[in-house]
Amino acid sequence: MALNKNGIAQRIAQEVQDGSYVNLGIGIPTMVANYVRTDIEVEFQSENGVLGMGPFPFEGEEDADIINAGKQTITTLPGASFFDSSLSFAMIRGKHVDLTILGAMEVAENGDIANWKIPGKMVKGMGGAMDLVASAENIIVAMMHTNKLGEPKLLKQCSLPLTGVGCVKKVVTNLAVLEVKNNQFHLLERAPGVSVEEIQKVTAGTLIVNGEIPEMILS
Amino acid sequence: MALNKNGIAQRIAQEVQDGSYVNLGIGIPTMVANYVRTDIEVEFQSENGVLGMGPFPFEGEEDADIINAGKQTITTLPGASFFDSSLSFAMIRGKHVDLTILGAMEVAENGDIANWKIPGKMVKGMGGAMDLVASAENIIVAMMHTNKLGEPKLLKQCSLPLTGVGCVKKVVTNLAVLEVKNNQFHLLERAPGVSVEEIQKVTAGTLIVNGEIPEMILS
Amino acid sequence: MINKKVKNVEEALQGVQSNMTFMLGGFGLCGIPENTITELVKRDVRDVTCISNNAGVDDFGLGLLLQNKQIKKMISSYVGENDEFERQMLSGELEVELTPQGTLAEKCRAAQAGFPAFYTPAGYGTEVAEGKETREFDGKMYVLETAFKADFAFVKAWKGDAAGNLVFKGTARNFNPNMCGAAKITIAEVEELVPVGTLDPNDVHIPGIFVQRIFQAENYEKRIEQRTVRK
Amino acid sequence: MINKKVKNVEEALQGVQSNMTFMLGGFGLCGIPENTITELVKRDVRDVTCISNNAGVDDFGLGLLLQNKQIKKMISSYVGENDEFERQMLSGELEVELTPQGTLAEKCRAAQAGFPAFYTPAGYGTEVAEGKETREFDGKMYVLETAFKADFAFVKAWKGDAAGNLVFKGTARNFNPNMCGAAKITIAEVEELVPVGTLDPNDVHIPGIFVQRIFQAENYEKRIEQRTVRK
Repeated sequence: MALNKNGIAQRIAQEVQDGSYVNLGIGIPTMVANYVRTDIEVEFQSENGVLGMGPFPFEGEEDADIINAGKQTITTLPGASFFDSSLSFAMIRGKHVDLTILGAMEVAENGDIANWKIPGKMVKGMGGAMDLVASAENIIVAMMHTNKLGEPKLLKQCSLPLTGVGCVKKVVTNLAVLEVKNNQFHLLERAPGVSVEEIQKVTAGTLIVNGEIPEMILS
Repeated sequence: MALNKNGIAQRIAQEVQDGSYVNLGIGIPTMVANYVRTDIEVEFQSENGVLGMGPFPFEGEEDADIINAGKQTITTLPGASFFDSSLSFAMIRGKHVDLTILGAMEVAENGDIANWKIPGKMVKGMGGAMDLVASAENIIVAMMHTNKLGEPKLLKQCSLPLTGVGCVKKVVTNLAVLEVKNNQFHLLERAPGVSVEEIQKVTAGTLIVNGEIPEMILS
Repeated sequence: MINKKVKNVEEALQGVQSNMTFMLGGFGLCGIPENTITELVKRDVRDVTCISNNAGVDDFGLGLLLQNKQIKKMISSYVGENDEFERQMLSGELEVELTPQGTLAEKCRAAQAGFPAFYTPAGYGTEVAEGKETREFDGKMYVLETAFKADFAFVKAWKGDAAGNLVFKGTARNFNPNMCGAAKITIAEVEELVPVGTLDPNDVHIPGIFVQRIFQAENYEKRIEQRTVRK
Repeated sequence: MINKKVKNVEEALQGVQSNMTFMLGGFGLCGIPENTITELVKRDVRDVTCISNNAGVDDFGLGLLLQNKQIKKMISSYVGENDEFERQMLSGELEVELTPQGTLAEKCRAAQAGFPAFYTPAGYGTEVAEGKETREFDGKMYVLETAFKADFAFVKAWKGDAAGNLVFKGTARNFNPNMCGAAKITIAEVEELVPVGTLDPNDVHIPGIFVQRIFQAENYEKRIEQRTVRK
């Protein structure tokens, strides 16, 4: 059975390593924080200028001056710090943030990503996404395997304007976990009960299936 | 009579305008602070990371963590701030410092300055001088009119390795105040009792003498 | 100490004119110069270019200037959450230049620090790099981006003093410090103008040299865009 | 919170080897990593390149490493006040690369912030620009300078916590913050390691993400080069 968004977030949380700084994009990526193991040390960075983000505040404790990049009210944990936008992107561009998790409209088999613009539609802007994908050492995309029309989002080549080139390392969808390397999608795991054939059917880019593909384990 | 170093500092202090941020080099320039009118608002910046420098501390009140660019112990005035080297040179390179006063070994009639290196001798380095002269809108040089051998330091062309090109606006020496413009030294003032001829004799660069040249007024 | 204090927002905004380029601090509605925006709406300042990470919402922040059709061009990284913006953009009334957020921040800092241009990897291979010089360093490709040029920078700080020193709070800091000194004239509005000498010189975020005018702001709505709480 | 705290300077300097490039904070003897330098002298680490604004004095600071002939090359802006330095330089034992001070600071910051190169006006028309690309922007000439590459950055802070957050005091700040995160590994020695949560998040000068190891230093001589007092 295909995962829902929480399932995707839950699976991605397994990719978060002990001792790492993580930037979470808007949408599914934000939900990843809820599933990260509590016995490991992780710090969340938000590009609007905070490191060491904690959970949302309790009702009545919201502070308009303390928000995340999604403009949501947040709290901070002990050891947190605030800084300006220039220093925030120094963390990102300078490769000090270890892992970037973000959503995408399309991912190509060469690691290209498109997630900011649909020609002819209202364009909201790239925000910090272009800086993040241009510099992060490890980029995981969280997205549905197909768009609302059921069309593949894992492509030979992106059709939408790019956000970054050759940068995506891993994709976790409602159907599968895939590694992006050597201009191919390598199938690593299937969602519980989803067959390789089902995944192949909705993957337009080159899909490499090497041996038995295990099911995801979601504790 | 030619001025001594204190006299040069005293005369330069008259160039310091109300409401200006000033960077003082080592040597005579440092002494300028002693002569600035007390009824105007001036803030002194030191490139090692302090704005709002005050006088030297009283004996016993020295703090090893609070020094100026000459490595002297200093104090700060109310409204002072400390910052890192990158922001300090943002102030300098970004033209936020209004006036730079520094020493020189040679100044050329086109505004070139040499003050950091004598080939064949031990080279101590340029410190912040190259950044200062490359960016300051207003640069005044404080120096003796001749070197220890009595040779001119105001030249047609610098013979020593340059610190910056075409940047000096004004020179105050023990003999004269000169403006540097249109590839010429324009004599503005004479030291008390020093004749135009005496100044001409020790000036190797083109010296323009327009009309009657007044004596400096040192209150 | 060089005194930067002015009486109020009216005095602070002296010299602000139509066709100028403004920088405005803030991320979303967080840390925006509310008092300055209110005053700009009152004035007949038109056809301005605004450099601001976002464009406010329909009835708050820069959205107020948009409603009033005072903005000719926006330079931003993200402009969602604003219907009037969308209408003006799609109709061609409003010119929009989208810039990656880190590049936007650094174009401010470059202007502040006297750098004419810098190389950044952001946007390489995308339409953001179209028409721009690209270059390889150590096997990686970069785009040459240039410093912003602006007439006024309007920033909002938490505390400030008459010397122009500023301290920011939480994520209301964002672009505000990077814009100080990045325009010909920087005007800071502060929640609390404290006596000179009360800010610890070690804790000053922006030294007064980057600020030309500072004033005690009147009141802040500090609207929250996404009030999110836990149960 | 990611724990960066190590027991002592011995543990902090794990991995430090000969032939490496080090960055060392400090201006003159102000804000230098005294404990780290003492430990480097003890170790048989040779032929290192040191990026540091100054080179210490004969018997303190980097002068100790010079006396011990551990330094192959110095990259600095000002190297006066050191006889042994002069002797090694004039004899050709020591290689010296002089860099304008603002350029030195920005080459650190560029490495910290992921910029491969930047244009600065400093040194244009001088021998500093020889062999470097120069370029005109808006009628003014600039020199292209590149980011430093270093193995270790050794910095000294006033206060710090186990998360690696740092706060500096007075002009002991200088190059220290710009070097954090500018090398592969950044090691901070602090006068006072405070409990996590006691530093105000608004007043942190360097967030812990830029620091890999932090330790409580043992004692500081804090020698003054030019003790100057008023009467």
